[in-house]
Amino acid sequence: MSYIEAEKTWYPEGVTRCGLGKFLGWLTILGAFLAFGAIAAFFIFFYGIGVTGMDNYFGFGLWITFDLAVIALGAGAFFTGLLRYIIRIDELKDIINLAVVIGFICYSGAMLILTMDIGQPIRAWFGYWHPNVHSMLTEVIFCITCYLTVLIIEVVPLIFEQKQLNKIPLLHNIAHNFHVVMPLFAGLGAFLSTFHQGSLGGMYGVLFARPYAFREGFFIWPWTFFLFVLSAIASGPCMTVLVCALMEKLTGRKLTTYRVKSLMTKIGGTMLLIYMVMKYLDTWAWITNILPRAGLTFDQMFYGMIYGKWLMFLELVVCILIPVIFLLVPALRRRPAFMYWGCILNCLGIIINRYVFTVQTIAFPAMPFDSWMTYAPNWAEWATTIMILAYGGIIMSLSYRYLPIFPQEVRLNK
Amino acid sequence: MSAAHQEFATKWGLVIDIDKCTGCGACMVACQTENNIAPEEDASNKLRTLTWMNVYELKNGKEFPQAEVAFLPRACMQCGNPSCVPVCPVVATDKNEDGGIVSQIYPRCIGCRYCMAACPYHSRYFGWFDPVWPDGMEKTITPFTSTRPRGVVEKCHFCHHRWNQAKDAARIAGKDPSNLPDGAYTPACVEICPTGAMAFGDLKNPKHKVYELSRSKYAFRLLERLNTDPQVYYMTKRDWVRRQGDNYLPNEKA
Amino acid sequence: MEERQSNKAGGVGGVVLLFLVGFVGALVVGWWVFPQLLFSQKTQPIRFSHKVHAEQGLDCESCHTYSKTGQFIGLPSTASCAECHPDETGGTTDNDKEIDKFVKEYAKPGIQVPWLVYQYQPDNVFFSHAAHKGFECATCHPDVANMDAPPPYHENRLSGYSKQTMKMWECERCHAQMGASNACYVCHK
Amino acid sequence: MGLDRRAFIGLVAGGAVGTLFTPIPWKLADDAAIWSQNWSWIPRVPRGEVTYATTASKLCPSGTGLKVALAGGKPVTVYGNPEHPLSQGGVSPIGASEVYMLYSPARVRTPMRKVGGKFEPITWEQAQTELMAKCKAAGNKAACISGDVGGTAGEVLSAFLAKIGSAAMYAMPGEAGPAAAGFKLMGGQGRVGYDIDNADCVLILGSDIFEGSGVSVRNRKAFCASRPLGKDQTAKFAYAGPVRNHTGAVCDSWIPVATPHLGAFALGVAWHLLKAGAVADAADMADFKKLVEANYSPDKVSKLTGVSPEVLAAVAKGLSAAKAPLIIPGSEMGQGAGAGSFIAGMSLNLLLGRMNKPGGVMALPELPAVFPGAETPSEILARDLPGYLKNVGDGKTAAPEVLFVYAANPAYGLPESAAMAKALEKIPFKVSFASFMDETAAMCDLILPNSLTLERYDDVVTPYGSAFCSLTLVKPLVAPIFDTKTTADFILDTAKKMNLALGHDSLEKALKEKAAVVAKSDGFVAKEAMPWDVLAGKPKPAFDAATLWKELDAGRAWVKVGQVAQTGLSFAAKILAALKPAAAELMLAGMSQQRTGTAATGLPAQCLTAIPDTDLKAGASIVRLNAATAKKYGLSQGSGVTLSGAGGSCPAKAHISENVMTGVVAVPLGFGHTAFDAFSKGKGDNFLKIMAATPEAGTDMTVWAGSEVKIA
Repeated sequence: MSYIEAEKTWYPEGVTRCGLGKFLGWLTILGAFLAFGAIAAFFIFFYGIGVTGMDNYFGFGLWITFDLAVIALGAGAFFTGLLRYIIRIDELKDIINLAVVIGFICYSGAMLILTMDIGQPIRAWFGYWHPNVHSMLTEVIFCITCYLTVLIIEVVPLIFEQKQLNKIPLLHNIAHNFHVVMPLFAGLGAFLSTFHQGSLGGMYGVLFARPYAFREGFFIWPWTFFLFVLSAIASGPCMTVLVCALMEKLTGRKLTTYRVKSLMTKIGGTMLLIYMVMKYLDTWAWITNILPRAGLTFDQMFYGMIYGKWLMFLELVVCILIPVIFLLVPALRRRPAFMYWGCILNCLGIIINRYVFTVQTIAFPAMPFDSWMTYAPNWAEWATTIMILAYGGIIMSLSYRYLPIFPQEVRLNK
Repeated sequence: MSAAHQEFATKWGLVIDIDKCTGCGACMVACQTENNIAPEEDASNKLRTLTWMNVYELKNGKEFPQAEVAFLPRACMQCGNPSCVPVCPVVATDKNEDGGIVSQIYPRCIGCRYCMAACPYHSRYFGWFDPVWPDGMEKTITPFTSTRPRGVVEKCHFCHHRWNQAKDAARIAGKDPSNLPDGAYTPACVEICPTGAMAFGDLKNPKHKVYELSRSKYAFRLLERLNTDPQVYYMTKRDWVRRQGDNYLPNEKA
Repeated sequence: MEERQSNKAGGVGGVVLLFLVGFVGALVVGWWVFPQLLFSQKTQPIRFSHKVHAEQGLDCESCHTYSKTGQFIGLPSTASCAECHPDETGGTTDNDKEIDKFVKEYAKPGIQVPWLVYQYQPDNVFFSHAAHKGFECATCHPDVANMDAPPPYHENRLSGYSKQTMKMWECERCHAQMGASNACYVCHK
Repeated sequence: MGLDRRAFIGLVAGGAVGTLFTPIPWKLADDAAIWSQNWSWIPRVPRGEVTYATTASKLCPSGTGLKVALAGGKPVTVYGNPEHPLSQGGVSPIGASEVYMLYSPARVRTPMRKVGGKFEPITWEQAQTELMAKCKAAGNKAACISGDVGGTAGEVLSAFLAKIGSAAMYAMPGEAGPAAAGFKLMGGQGRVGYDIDNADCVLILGSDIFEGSGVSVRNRKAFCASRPLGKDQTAKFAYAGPVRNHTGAVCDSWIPVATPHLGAFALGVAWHLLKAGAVADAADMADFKKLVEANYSPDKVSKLTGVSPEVLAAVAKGLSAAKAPLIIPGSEMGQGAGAGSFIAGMSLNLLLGRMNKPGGVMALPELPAVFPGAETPSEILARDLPGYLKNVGDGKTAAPEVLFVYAANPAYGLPESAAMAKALEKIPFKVSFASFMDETAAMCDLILPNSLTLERYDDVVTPYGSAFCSLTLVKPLVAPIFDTKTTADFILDTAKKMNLALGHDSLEKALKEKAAVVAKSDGFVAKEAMPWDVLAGKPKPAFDAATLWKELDAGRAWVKVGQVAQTGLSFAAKILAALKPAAAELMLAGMSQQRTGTAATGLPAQCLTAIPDTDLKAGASIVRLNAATAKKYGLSQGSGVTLSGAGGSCPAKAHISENVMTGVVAVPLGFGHTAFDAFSKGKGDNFLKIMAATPEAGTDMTVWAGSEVKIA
């Protein structure tokens, strides 16, 4: 039996996949991006992050923005898990696998970026050994790493369910038993994620000397804590749907029913609605309370085109209000165009939100005699960021080809 | 969110008379040579230089000939309520010593730069590359401050080593190291300033001249409204300069 | 069927056995081999006998002195050693030979002896001897006063520090016990 | 069956689990982190005793006493010497560079000879032989350009030149030159200094006394003393000049006046003083009065300078109302002003009777020379170097056969650099004693590197502007890092070998002699009493001549407050009458800042971060003009501009600053080096080269401050 035939035996039961050559070609393209990013990463580790476009004003840049964005968009994993295993919305079983894989990609990718982003990677473990319990970042480090382990545990059974691997009794049993305890992990994951999604927001809200980001809050958590959680679970499901749709486009096969997608986006939309209400209140409080107390006006928070008000309008109106309508009005949601655009805007809004909190916060000159600074990521940052996207693409492609992540696929493509 | 405000028996403070500063930059140079900051061939990209002490040029915004200029040397404010300390994930920076100087421990720092994002004074700097001294010039490295590798955050520490030296001198002389006379401990920038625009001492000790200066009606601090409670005071008799020390709404008075 | 069973049983037994083998092997490597690989051993340039000097009635501070500024100068300079050992003894005892070695190789050409210091702290540490004057030297330093030959010096190949360099937790523990501050800048520079 | 798959897994698993119970993973993680604080390619800090020694800065023109910190006997950094009257703990950025400049990549490491346009190292013996041969051949056709004529080392060069029969000893231009020339023309004796400490109303005419010119550290300390922290000020300072520079920034008021008009402005003020009945005991008082009344009435002056009559009146009123007014003439860039405008400024001090009065202008005696035949600094300073070189260039004056260049960089530091370089080219044999490979050294045939401040014996004698005479010892604190010699010692030795013995065979001996001589001349050691206190009337402390060398060696300064009584001091009215203030549509104003070093040092490595990006950005010079001027020439913030003048042009970027007067472009000096090292090269442009060196009407001294510039 030729290896081409052998390779076929690894596909999930009863599905067809594109030819091996085509698949390898596709992997090569992604691999190229991966390699380029790896080169950039080498420079970064060898010479120091001076090779990036960051500077003393912009200690945070594209990398942190990217991390925050993917972690938010990866929230589909824990949230769907929560709904599927704890709240028991059974239909979601048809897309939960995908959500989990996406979550895994996002979180592992974020971790890779972080190891480059810190100046002394060798000391990364200090986060556990010498933690500062007051720091939101400590909370982030703990929760993200723990949740990544949870995600791995959630992904493992998926891999072991692979047709060939599953023949090994040990792996088969492991996979089976994991499924039994999955609700436990789903719960654990939900708990951890909620906290680090929140603490990521908290990271900015606590910057009391940075008027653009500072927020009051509840107990030790600034409002951004809750806003980040909400925005994450609002965009996560929509991201899952978008990825699913993209894969359907690329593979030309139906992977889940529109019904499931629609349900996911409905959930996302509902969360976005709640987020919208709170975000608008928060913004109002910021303009009328926090800024004046710092002796600042709303207008002073914006500068030129790059940090202009249009960005805020885009985030708060175009990317929240509109998707809410698109995703929650059943008549509209029934139309793919509206549903998908709703998802796209929803995700875009969250990306903008993470960007302004990261960059505009530190671009604003708190000292009156200081001036606005602008930041542009350079090749090294782009290359490494794209590397992570490529990495995600590769994992996704392999999973699709060999793992049974779409229970409905066989039926839908009869 | 922010660490509880702390008080110490001693509170080292810097008082800078802006009306006296000619902006010559001697303080910046003194700081660099004292604290082993390597020279940089192109230091004109101010977003990448290491300037623990940095002199800003202030303008009153008027046209010639009503225009005026002032120079504002900015060290680390050693805030009483530091925005940088509570955010550090690994306790590489802390405000836990008598005297209230905010510490920055290079071998502990992992280089996440969260503290830089937190500090509104841009007092914190990052080692983007390893420091390089021209061949032979490494012999001018002082024993006072340890050299830093790339990838860690560094900042002004009020020449803390000079305090240690002063305390040791007091110990050997059989004097009380915890009650130093005015002038026994002075940072390099204060010592070198040709106009004597800077004064340094214990803000809580009436025998030190900064005690009275920091309470003068001409004294103010940068961005007081953000509740950082700096230990660096500035003095000026010019309202326009004072007004640039903080943000004020158009209808507010400085 | 039979075979499979036995095979399985034996297999399982084998697994357990080899697991133990691996486990014990790792322990041996980790606790015995690894430390020897990690540290290199060096000997002092001169076999300085603290014992002989102590017997002459010298105390530590007669050679390891403080400056007026309160700075602990630590190692005596070649010059100060040469005050007592200006010329070769021409003697034949081991000690005389060692003295002559010092005079020939260091005192005469005026070179500082590259002593290996067991207790050197990292550059980023400020240790004030003046503040610790109340303690016996041997509280922290090896009690060399009654050693005729300086003990071997072990250097960590990775970190480059002496094996005896006091770790931060040791400093902190004593500071805590003595009620001294453990603030970062008390010891760091 | 051997080691089947499962068994192998078992072995590996066992090993893995076991390892977790050993120090391996944990110790390695910890040591790796510790290793990262100890990277071998990051220099360690030195161990060993920290000690302090004293000397004085030769790189910084303000002559500050230094306290040098040494670790294990090696200098690591410098501070100001709190006990030294010219420092009191203060140091300029250039003074602070004394230690690390020892290791500047630009240092000349050994004597060098140019062969076929390339330098090759030679021994000091070879160099000396060649030099002696050239000198013998040249006879008295030798000249010397020196950046340090004040001290004993200056005497050595001067005496040597005198011995070989040449009088062509020139000093690099500064504020001292026009002052010496002007004061001579006024019939004054001695050299002028300004007692800022005891003045209560100071009018500064151009001179950047708190940054680039004179004893700027001492001046700043005096300014500081007049503003006790938190108390009311005891003296008023007004700055008249084209730019609100470092000095203008802290003065109580700024009167915008273009540099060429400073003389007219002063005489405009004099008009009011005369009107108020001011008189001075001067031979040409009448002529002066007539001249001023005729040509410098408020409307005329106001028309020329743009200073309103009210301001003129107010300034005059302020001065005459003050108990101890003081007028300090000069140039905003510390050079290029004329003797004429100096005289105009001094005329105010005369009218107000401020000569040799506390808080006034002091006429200081020269310190006795220890090398017979050496000229006094004033004689040398009064000469016009740019004029001389221009004539050499134009063939009006015969070029010398041999040129010595000491502590100077004329190829860079003079106006119309092109013309000056042309002149230097004409000189067949040029010898440089530069410590750094500067532009001039690069042109020379022989480089005999001088040891740096911390490596040599030298002294600092009464720097320009000081209100009192002073002598500070410079002594070696470290053996020469490279194969360099103290130039003075080398010259003394060479002279001896040429049978032209100058009297002493080493500078150290000469300095001891100097100390012995000055000890006799009624001074004291600045210690508990500072000279300005004595000027103010505090009793002069007792002085034991026997201990002077010990005191000097301890870093203290010998000082003397005696003044030269003036007989026949006049307004030089004839010269003032000839003054013709140039008027140009657009004029240059130089900003000479100590953080850019001096022409002879280049940019000190550690000073680069102190240079703001409003002076230099990404290798481009930044010039300042106000919005009105910018608008006129269609410029805006950051736009490129090419300044041209004196047959040259400089590219730059525009920076809008309202602290520059209309019709003036303020340019930062000290950039545009083509020699030295990576810290100096390729940074901005040298605007001196577009400054036209023109003779001043009346004095014929070359002037270039405020010269005309065009925006192409």
